[in-house]
Amino acid sequence: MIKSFRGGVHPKDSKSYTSGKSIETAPVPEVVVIPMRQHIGAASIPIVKKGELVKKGQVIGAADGFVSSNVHASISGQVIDVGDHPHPVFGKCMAVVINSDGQDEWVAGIPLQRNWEELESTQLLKIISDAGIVGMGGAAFPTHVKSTPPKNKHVDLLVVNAAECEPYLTADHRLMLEEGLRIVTGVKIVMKVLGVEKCLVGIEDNKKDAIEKMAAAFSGLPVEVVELPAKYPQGAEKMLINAVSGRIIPSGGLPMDVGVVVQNVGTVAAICDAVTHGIPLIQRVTTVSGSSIKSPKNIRVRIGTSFREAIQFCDGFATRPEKIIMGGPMMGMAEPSIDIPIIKGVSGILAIAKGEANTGKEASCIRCGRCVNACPMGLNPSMLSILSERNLYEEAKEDYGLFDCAECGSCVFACPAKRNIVQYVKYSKAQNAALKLKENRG
Amino acid sequence: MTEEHGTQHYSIFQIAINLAIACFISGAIIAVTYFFTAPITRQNAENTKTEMMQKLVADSDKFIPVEGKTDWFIANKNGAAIAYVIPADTKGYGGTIKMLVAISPEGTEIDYQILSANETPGLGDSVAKDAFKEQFHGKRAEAMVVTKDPTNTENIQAITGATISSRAVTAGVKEAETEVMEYLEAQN
Amino acid sequence: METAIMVVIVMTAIGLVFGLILAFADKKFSIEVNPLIHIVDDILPKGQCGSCGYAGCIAYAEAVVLNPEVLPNLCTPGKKPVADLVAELTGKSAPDIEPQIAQVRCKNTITQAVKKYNYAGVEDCIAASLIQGGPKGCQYGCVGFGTCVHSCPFDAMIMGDDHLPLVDEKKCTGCGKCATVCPKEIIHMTAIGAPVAVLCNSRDKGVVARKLCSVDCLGCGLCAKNCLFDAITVEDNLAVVDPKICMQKCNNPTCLEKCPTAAIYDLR
Amino acid sequence: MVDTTMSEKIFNVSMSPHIRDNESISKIMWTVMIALAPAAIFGAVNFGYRVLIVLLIGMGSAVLFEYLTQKIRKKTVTIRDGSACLTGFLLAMCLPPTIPFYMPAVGSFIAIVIAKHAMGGLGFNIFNPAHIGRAALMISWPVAMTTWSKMTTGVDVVSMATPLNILKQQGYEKLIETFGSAPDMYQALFLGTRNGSIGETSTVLLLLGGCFLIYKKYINWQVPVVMVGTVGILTWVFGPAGLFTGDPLFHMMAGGLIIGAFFMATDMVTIPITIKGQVIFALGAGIITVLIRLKGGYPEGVCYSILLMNSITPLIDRFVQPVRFGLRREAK
Amino acid sequence: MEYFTLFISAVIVNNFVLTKFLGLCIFFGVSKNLNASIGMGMAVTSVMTLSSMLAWVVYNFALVPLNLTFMTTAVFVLLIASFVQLLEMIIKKQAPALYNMWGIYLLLIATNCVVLAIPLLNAESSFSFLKSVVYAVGSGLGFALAIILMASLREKLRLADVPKPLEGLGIAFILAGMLALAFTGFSGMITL
Amino acid sequence: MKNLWDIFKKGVIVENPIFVLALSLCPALAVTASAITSLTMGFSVMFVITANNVVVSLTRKLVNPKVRVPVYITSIATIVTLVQLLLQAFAPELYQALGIYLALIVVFAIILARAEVFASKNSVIPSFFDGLGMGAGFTLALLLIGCIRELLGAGSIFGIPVIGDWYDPALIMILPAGGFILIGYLVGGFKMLTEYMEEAEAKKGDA
Ligand SMILES: Cc1cc2nc3c(=O)[nH]c(=O)nc-3n(C[C@H](O)[C@H](O)[C@H](O)COP(=O)(O)O)c2cc1C
Ligand SMILES: Cc1cc2nc3c(=O)[nH]c(=O)nc-3n(C[C@H](O)[C@H](O)[C@H](O)COP(=O)(O)O)c2cc1C
Ligand SMILES: Cc1cc2nc3c(=O)[nH]c(=O)nc-3n(C[C@H](O)[C@H](O)[C@H](O)COP(=O)(O)O)c2cc1C
Ligand SMILES: Cc1cc2nc3c(=O)[nH]c(=O)nc-3n(C[C@H](O)[C@H](O)[C@H](O)CO)c2cc1C
Ligand code: SF4
Ligand code: SF4
Ligand code: SF4
Ligand code: SF4
Ligand code: FES
Repeated sequence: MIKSFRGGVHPKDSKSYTSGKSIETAPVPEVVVIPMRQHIGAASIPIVKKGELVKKGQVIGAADGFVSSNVHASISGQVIDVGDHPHPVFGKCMAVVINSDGQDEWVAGIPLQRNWEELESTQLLKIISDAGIVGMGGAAFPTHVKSTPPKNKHVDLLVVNAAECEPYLTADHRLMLEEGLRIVTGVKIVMKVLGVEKCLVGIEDNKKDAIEKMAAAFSGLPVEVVELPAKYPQGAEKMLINAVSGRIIPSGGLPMDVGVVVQNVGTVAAICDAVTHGIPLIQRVTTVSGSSIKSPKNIRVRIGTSFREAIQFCDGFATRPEKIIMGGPMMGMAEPSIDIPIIKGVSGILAIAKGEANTGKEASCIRCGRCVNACPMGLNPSMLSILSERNLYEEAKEDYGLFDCAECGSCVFACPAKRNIVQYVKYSKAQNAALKLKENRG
Repeated sequence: MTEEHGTQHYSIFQIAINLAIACFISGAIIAVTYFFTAPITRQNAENTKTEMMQKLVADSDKFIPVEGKTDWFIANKNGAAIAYVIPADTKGYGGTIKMLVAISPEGTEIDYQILSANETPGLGDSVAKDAFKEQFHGKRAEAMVVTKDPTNTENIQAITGATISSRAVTAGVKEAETEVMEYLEAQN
Repeated sequence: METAIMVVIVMTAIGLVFGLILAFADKKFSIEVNPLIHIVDDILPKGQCGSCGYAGCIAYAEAVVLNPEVLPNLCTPGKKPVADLVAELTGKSAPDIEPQIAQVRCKNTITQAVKKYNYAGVEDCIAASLIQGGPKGCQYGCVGFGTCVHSCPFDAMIMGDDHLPLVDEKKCTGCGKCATVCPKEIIHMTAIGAPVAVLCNSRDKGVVARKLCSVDCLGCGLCAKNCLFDAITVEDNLAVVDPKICMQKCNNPTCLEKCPTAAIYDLR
Repeated sequence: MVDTTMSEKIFNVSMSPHIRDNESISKIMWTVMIALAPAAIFGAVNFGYRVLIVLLIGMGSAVLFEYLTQKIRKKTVTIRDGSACLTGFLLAMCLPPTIPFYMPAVGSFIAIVIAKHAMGGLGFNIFNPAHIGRAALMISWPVAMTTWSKMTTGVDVVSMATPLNILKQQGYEKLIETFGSAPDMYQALFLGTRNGSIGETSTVLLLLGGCFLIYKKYINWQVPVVMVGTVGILTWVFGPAGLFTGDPLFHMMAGGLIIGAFFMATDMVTIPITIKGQVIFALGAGIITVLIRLKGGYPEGVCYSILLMNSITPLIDRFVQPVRFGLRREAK
Repeated sequence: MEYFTLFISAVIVNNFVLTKFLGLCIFFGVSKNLNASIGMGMAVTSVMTLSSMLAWVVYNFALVPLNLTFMTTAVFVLLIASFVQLLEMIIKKQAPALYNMWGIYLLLIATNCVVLAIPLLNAESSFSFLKSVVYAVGSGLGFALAIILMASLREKLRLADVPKPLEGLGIAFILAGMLALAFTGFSGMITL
Repeated sequence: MKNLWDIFKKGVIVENPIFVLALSLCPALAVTASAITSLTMGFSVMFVITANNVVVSLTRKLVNPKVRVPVYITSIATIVTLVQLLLQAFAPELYQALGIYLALIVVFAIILARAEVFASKNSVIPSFFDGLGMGAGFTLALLLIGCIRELLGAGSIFGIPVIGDWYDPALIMILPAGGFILIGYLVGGFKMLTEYMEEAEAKKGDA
């Protein structure tokens, strides 16, 4: 039986641009801009100064507190600036700029060979934390935090998110096909860290080859590969957990409330590198795609490489791009410029041409109910948007579950009136937060 | 006015008397007015009734109440009964239609008047119009059937868009005729 | 005649009975209420129309007296005179503070502004500034969707052709609503009659700001240096005028010509 | 060569998602009109070319009034989205073929200006504009609205009254008698060779159009199925000669039930937003339709039943909300 | 059966608000929000029932025997006003919770035409006691139905872009017109 | 004098009992299907409100506040009963046409409201004019509604046909639905009118 969840939409997956292309490694860039905020939580603190020489893998930004993450140099060379630079998410952010010395040398002690099976789970956790690993599924939540469930929560299941439900993106797909061993080792490590006996790997059925490959790779292990129908947002953790295990995360809850931790395949692979070879998170696989890209590819790039260079590696633009998107087209962010660095959470770089997006002028809601049917969270997006539009955001929160919205965009995709529901939701969430702040103060 | 609220206190009796006086004055005024208007009103009512009956049976010179029947009248002309004027109730589209029907001693309809009705203006209320009424004149109970066939002059033509009202009035008249005939039969 | 007498008797009896019952009930069941409630109730029009949103005048009177958050001007039939009276009785009239007016501190028109991107989405300043701070190059500048204009309860603002909001000084009551909603904090409440003002909100360094806008304050401080009365201070690359000092002391502003970008405006 | 000239261009930026489904309001509205077209054309065949003029006046005036209201209210003119045109179309479909030409225009005025734009325009009207227009015409000019024309295709005897009229006024026997036999009657009802409003006669063509809309996912199948089903069951149970003696087939095809159930009880603006709510809506509409047909002053009740259910829609919407993910467990 | 028809007629077919125009002031005044309208509907129904009973007794045991029917209006209005005031005082004191739920609406009803109209109509049609009560309950529920529907519609329109001059009372009247239009569907269903 | 005129005028437009204050709405619908009943109802209410204002104002010092409302109601009821008796005696047709609504004048909120708000606080003459003004506002409102409804719904005014035969009257106007919708738009119109007047006033103030 094919397992799935209620709601969701079926956007054209557009994965054929890159699904057949093996991962290519991009050349080491001349200059990298490494922002101090690449993860959810407190920004890291730069610990290098302008003019300093650094080596690949050297810590240049130290985690500031528990929910934060280390940042490492992705090339060797000289620090030419420490200061505000463009950032794909925040517009501007403190960053360390390194000018390559062309050597691409590792810092002392890396890479190493480690027999992870001998290590305690706390030691493993420390390694993951030091290596600056964060979720590569997009949200970039520090992995060591996620892997340290509080005492009162009993985690008994690891779910590996290989759904890759966003259209265009194929990085996880290729990773599974080409580097399955890293994933298998990674999964074993995470299972040990969490102390769980069972792992489910959810893969959408538009990646049949990956399903076969992973099933073979995991044979003999307490790991089951679950085939999921291709439907967006299959990869959203609540939907994924629901589909693979039948568990339902309560409203406002986290995966660990139902004893689950979810890790993206890319994250798992990065954990493997960190634990077995001591390699921190300094590069990632990302999909460069979209109809405006001349030769779409899956590339392995260093963190801090600019979008421009990544696109140039894919032979530049074929047509005028209307939009540059960081991440997938459903949840990714549109960028005003291509002179921004690739950070840990960049799962894709898309350049979309005019007409590819079916956008149109926003009209008023005709109550067609498509959004209601599409919403995987069982919300009423129509009301959320209308209430937000009228500044009744408190009502949206109290009566219509505003904060349950995962901002997945299914509703917007489905809406014939082209309503910007996600934007309204974000607006309302921000207003509610401001209100709460005011209340707390006054 | 305002400062009285919290401060002053009145005895129960004081308050009651105040209202009682007001009511007394009011009662007195109403009583006086009633004393003067009551006769006029009564007279008016009488007049309207006779007027109406007169309209129904124009050549009558006297209306005599029928014994044993409330609100039944015999219209006399030169001492001879030329018509019976009796009330009839019937269920129309918007509620009860009250009418006054004049029936000849032979059992044919002479005329009717709608006293009160709640039919739709412009539709059902056309039953009070002459064009509709005239169809009834001289017809017997057997002919009191509503038809929608425009060529049929035997029966009663329904008013377009108000078949229900037409039926109701027809039924009312028919019943009045039957009642009068039954009464006459019983008399004989 | 009998009937007439009966009328009088019945009416008087009814009056007496109800008078007694009511008076008795009043004694027996009356509960202490705040006398102010009755006073307020008295001045309400007694339409019992419920237009205030309360079930009847007394309910509103009670609410407005007891609940400090209920506004004194909810009674529609009563209009302003009643509202004034209620406000007076409940002590709710806004204390006579110094009259203020809204001032929009940005002159970066839509035509001359450097654009960061083409925006598509909800036409609202707050919503737009959620996306990379809004489409204008200057991160401190007016977004131009008129969230302030829509939020003004007194229709005192309109959106100008250049997508900068304009305040109608006659209508503006100084309520400050617009200032609180603006995501860029461009609107400031200032004293009425200020002679000059720096109509810029940019805290960017001069070099950066220059590139993004031609009428911005560079924070160079020339104006401050030239002001005879120290009415201008520069903080965070932005000059701010203290209108009180200008109003009291200055009648011939010398700061105006000195500004290299003409970011100081003569408001007289 | 690497083409970087474009990189200096200003990009479009908006909130996610960046791709949208290929649907739009106008696409939906025009599709519904296409689905209605066969029945309308059949109306013209059945009642003569005059019908086309009525339809054109209905649509044209609706569009004109929408344009004028939006101009006067200084709102963006949205006549291209087809919603006004569709309202005019549906209104005209529910009028008798002999209607004077000014009445569709008056109906459109009431539908568009009063029922739609006084409530805030597309998406906010509470009542189905086309039905408000029709109901207003009905009580304004009941005679014109209940005068039926001769048909070109029908059997002569049937020509001057609608089947439901005959049923209401002369009873079921007379009805069968008029059509000859029960199978003849079903055939006439199914094919549309019977009297009635312009667009309501041909059950088969309306079903075709309705199924097309269901296939296109513009309407939920539950609504028409439940509504027609409710009418069928109830009319069967409460038959003229005691329980379970009714003629459900007749009632399901007669009058405006099919067009109402497929095209008007599915007007998303005025019905509940969740499918569960829509089923309640359809059930209620079916019950009221039967109530009016069997007990009421009017021979037909579809229009009123839909309007009445429209008025309960906000209440339904309030109490029948989608089940929120993650609240199911908590409730247990 | 007779009672049933009378009841249905009062609730739906001849709905007081929508076909007989009674109680419009509170119908428009208190239908801005759903909760208030529910309270109001309950209050009207109960007051109407109680005062109809009272009025029936007074009418049939005092006014009719004394031949004073022309004074019905004056007597009834005093009766009802005093009764409601009394009721209000008692409830306020004895059952504050109940008072907060719907007692606050009582004063508003005291001098409302629908509450006076029902006893008057009962008197006019010489209904029996039971019939009067059925009629009063039916009419009260009819009022409640109308006001609750109206409130739900108005709450929905709060989110709509209604033309400025029509906001509030104007659109409420238009809505009532459309409700009345929809209710014509029931016309002719029951003729009393 | 100017003052009294102002008191009078206010009732007609700015505080129009029906369109602005929204009080006593029932008669505005129930008896306005024709102009003549509207006018009669208007005059009856005008008479009651004025007379009651005078009575209340005269007796305002004598009435105990605890029974103020019942006393006012008694006064109103008396006057209404007078009107009833008189109409019954001298104009039975109109008495019939107004039906139960004549009796219901007793509870028209506008009358009690004026007694409480104005007459109980002012002397006789202003109270008289206040009553007259409110009554006039009420009458004019009813007449306006009545004329429009009769004109569109029956093609006549005061029973006299004014539109030619070509006009097929729209019955909706004399039925409940049309009445409600018409008043809705009239309320909107009045809102625009008062706003316009206020603006004009403000402009005059400026100049
Ligand atoms: C404040 C906060 C605390 C979190 N704590 C935990 C945690 O203790 N354990 C865990 O497994 N995930 C935790 N998460 C991570 C979330 O479950 C989720 O993985 C993260 O928000 C990214 O999800 P996304 O990629 O689906 O957006 C936390 C997230 C936030 C925002
Ligand atoms: C709507 C939505 C869609 C998502 N789709 C994916 C996806 O396709 N693949 C993925 O790995 N994570 C996806 N995520 C993120 C997951 O919810 C979750 O954060 C992630 O799998 C946790 O793993 P990580 O911390 O290793 O990134 C999605 C999140 C949301 C809210
Ligand atoms: C507003 C309105 C008022 C109506 N009033 C009446 C009426 O007063 N009398 C009546 O018999 N039918 C009335 N009807 C019912 C219809 O006209 C119905 O079609 C009629 O009873 C059937 O008549 P027909 O067969 O002559 O067309 C009314 C209908 C409407 C819409
Ligand atoms: C399936 C469907 C059914 C519709 N039915 C109606 C209808 O019955 N009446 C109407 O006025 N508009 C109808 N519309 C059009 C549109 O929703 C209408 O213009 C809005 O009700 C006006 O706000 C329909 C649209 C669709 C897609
Ligand atoms: S964005 Fe929010 S409301 Fe819309 S479908 Fe996703 S979860 Fe539901
Ligand atoms: S999909 Fe769009 S138009 Fe349809 S109900 Fe949702 S928000 Fe409204
Ligand atoms: S001043 Fe602020 S709120 Fe007003 S338009 Fe500009 S950015 Fe928007
Ligand atoms: S919101 Fe207040 S301060 Fe701002 S312009 Fe309007 S009245 Fe003035
Ligand atoms: S409720 Fe106010 S007049 Fe009827």
